[in-house]
Amino acid sequence: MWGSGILNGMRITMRNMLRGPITVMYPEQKLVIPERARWAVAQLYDADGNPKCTACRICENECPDHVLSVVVSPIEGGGKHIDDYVYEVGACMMCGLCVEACPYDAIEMSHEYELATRDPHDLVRVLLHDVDAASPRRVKGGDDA
Amino acid sequence: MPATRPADVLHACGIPFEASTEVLGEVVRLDVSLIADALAALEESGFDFLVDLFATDTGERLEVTWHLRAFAQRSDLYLKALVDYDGSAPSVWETYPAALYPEREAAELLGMTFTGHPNPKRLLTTDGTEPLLRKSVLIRTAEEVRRPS
Amino acid sequence: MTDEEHMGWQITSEGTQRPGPLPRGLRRIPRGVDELATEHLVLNMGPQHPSTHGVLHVLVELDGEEVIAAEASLGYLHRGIEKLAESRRYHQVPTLLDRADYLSGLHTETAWALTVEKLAGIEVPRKASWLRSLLMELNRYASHLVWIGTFGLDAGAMAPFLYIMRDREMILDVLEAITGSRMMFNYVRPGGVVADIPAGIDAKIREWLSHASGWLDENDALLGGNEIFRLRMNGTGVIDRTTALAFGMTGGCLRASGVDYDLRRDVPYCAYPELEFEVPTGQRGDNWDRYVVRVGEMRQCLRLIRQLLDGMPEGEFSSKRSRALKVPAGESYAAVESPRGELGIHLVSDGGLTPYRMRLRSPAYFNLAVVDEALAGGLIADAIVTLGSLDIVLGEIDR
Amino acid sequence: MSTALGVLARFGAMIGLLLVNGVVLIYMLRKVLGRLHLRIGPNRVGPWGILQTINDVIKLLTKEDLRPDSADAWLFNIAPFLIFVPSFMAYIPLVFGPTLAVTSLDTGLLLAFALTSLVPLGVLMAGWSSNSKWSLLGGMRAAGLQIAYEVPLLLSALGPVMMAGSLDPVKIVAAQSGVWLGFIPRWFVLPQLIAFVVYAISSQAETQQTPFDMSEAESELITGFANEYGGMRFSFMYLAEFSNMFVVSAIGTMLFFGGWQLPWLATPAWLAPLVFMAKTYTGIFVMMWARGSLPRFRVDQMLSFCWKVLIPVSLAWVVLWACIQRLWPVVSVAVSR
Repeated sequence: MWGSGILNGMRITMRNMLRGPITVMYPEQKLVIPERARWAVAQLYDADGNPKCTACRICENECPDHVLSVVVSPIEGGGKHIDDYVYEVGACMMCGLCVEACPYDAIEMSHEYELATRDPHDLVRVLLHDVDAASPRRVKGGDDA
Repeated sequence: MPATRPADVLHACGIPFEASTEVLGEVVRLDVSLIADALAALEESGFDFLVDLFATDTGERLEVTWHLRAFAQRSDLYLKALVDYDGSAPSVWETYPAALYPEREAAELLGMTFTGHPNPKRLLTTDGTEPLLRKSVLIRTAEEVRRPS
Repeated sequence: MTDEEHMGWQITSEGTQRPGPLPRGLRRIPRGVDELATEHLVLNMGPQHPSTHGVLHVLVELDGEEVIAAEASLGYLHRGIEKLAESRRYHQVPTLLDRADYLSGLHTETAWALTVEKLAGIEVPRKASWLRSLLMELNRYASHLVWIGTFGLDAGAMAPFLYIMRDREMILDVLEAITGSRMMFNYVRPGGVVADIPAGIDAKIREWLSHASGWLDENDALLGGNEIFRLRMNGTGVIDRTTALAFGMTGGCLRASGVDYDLRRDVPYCAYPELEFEVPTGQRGDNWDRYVVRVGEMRQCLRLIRQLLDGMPEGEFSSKRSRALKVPAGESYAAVESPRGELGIHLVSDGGLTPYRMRLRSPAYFNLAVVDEALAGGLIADAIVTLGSLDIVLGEIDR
Repeated sequence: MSTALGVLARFGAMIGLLLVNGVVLIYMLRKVLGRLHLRIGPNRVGPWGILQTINDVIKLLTKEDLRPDSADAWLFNIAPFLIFVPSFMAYIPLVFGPTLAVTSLDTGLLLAFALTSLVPLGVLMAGWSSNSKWSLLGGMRAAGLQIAYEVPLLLSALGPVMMAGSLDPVKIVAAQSGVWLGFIPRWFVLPQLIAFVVYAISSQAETQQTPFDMSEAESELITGFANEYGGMRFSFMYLAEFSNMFVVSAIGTMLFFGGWQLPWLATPAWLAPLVFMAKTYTGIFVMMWARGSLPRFRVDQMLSFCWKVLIPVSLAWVVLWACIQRLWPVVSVAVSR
């Protein structure tokens, strides 16, 4: 009482002032992103540079916000062709359910977190365009080997 | 505080009901016209806490649930009554002031009324919004949501 | 409208009389605020106001500085989570629930998992229960930190709000390393949790724990030790036991009013039956009691986190389950003690892939209903502090 | 002719000082609050962010001059100047050095207090004419509080005035030169400690700093009376707030801390203004430090604190000190005999 609490409070703020700021100067300094952090979805490629996506469309079905759409056309003689793998990053909530569901580990939650943009077109990304889908067996085999 | 079972309390008041024990717990189903009396009797018998009040669209009618708790006995009780679409149930705010908000919410989101509510304004949505939690109100499907570039 | 009428009294030829006994916990009939009353000033506090903690709109009827009546007008953050949940599969629902109570997403997720497990009869491995408890306690501490900071801001003290960020960043870093996200975790699923805790995180939590207690003392000294703060808190915003029970208040607000009820102890779930902790309670139910109860809870939190780290069992973190979980038709209800009170989820299933009806019993929603009873009679400054002491999160109230 | 030019030059210097002070103090406040709160404060515009306030001033001055449709136009327009002008005029009696003052007045101190007590009028006017409920509440609070805290502020200044035997700041400062008992600087803060505490508290209230910032009350009334103001008019109010801080701190320095004089040493004329500024800025720093640390009072608690604690204490102190000063020669003579 009698102002001792007030003086004690002022002592605490002064002590913290002398401790120095804890600010991270963001664009110059950056924090380390933990391994599991979930940010924008990215495609993964195999050693030859071909996408691992098999166009099974499980991710599309799994996404709660329907931000993924995979436009697939069949190739004559077997296999699938991915016309477009569209990812609407602006509407994505980075829940990671698509990556969890992907049976071929063809997509990942990348650590790309600087997603702000001035161009609204950047909010819709075409992750794959006009490529042949991987065959499920090859992706599985590659993983085993 | 008389520590009587809810079934006995309702019997004593001469209220017809149908009791069952489900995964949910003890459930009592009764006619909506008897709700006010039943709740008043139960409140006196020790169910002094209204945990929640909400309504569900069963497809044919609305089912209103009153979730009560007796703090002294640590026991929960669910009362359920069926109400027609755009029908009404008595407001129980005088017994349980906690019902003031959820009644307003149930009224606007499922399209029913609670008679006797002192402030029956809309709570969450604006005037003219359709009763959103009715099964007849559909939300956009995946195809409608997707905006391919 | 005369004062007598306003308070629920009527003047008749036989003299002044009450129309009948008012329901317990109420001082007058809650008619709301008369927007056209001209002799009083009706203040629209919010939805853009620094002290309504989000987009709450409180209509306050003032006589000078004194609050005559108050009414909360909700819905500015209504996203229809309950409706949306009806179109999502069981494992997709937690993404929505994270956004309901954005300060303690793990509690809502766990409530959901417990409800589904209860109805589907899924056994949860012991390790998953402990992990859930650990994360919930970390999250509770983070949520209480935000509360203590914003409560300080409401009372005019800026310093605690920025000091808590130091703690909170460390907790959020830990949570991000475990769950992958800082606030929208999507980590607890029916059947267990998504992943085991990564290596090295134990040491990180312990490092934070070594500071946490001292930092909490600092914030407590800045607020609770301050004479001005005590003057502001003592005897303002009184919510007595009857009112608290009548309005369905739970959590710290109910305990501050003298009701010794904590779901963690009284309806145990997860790892809590195996843990030792105390439940702080108050007596008068004023702002000071609510402050003391929450700070006491934070100290118990630290104690629980230590126990959870020490006793973390080995084993599976999730039971085997198929992604397309089907829950038998029926209803179930499970609740957890969230930082704000009893957070329950009522699930109605018709046996399909998606829930038939999901009802979120959000504690802040019920705690806020008392706004008229708690605010009326005080000054504007008290109203701000009382609103802050209720610890409301609008995401959870409006859903 | 030369006197007129001199006066003009002094007024020019005063305006310059005021503007520079405002800019420096705003920067200082943001830096001090930042550091107190483990932050850095402004750091992007210019080295260490020193150009941040200039940036803000330019932004405020180039903004559109908006007035609410339903506001009382005349009062609304004039209120910021009614707040600004007195706080600016209060620089007149400040003594920056042995010969450095705008003008020497026998009743300089009285003038300063009289001018600062005009501020609540402008605040009330701003609050009323904005035709906003928040502004009105803020204006009413400001009027009630600032008028109340004028009283202890004045009473606490009476002690040093009695010791110096003059209301002229130059004489008050001069009376504080030298030492007592060979080593204690003759600053009035030592014998007048109680008066100084009252002065410090009521000056904090007078300048509307946290714990007494009810009229602005960020978390209650948003910014209270200044709610509807923007652009240049707002910047005038903002500047007045900082100018007030400087004035009360400078008067406190003159009354209690020996003004421009260094302790123990003779102060060269060129050093005097720097010493004075250093002391004043230290006072302002303490005000900002309290602002960054403390919660806010409630309006009724603050009023009752003023009327029931500060005023009786300062009144009693004035009476007590008058008795001491009157009886001291008698007692010392009696003791020495």
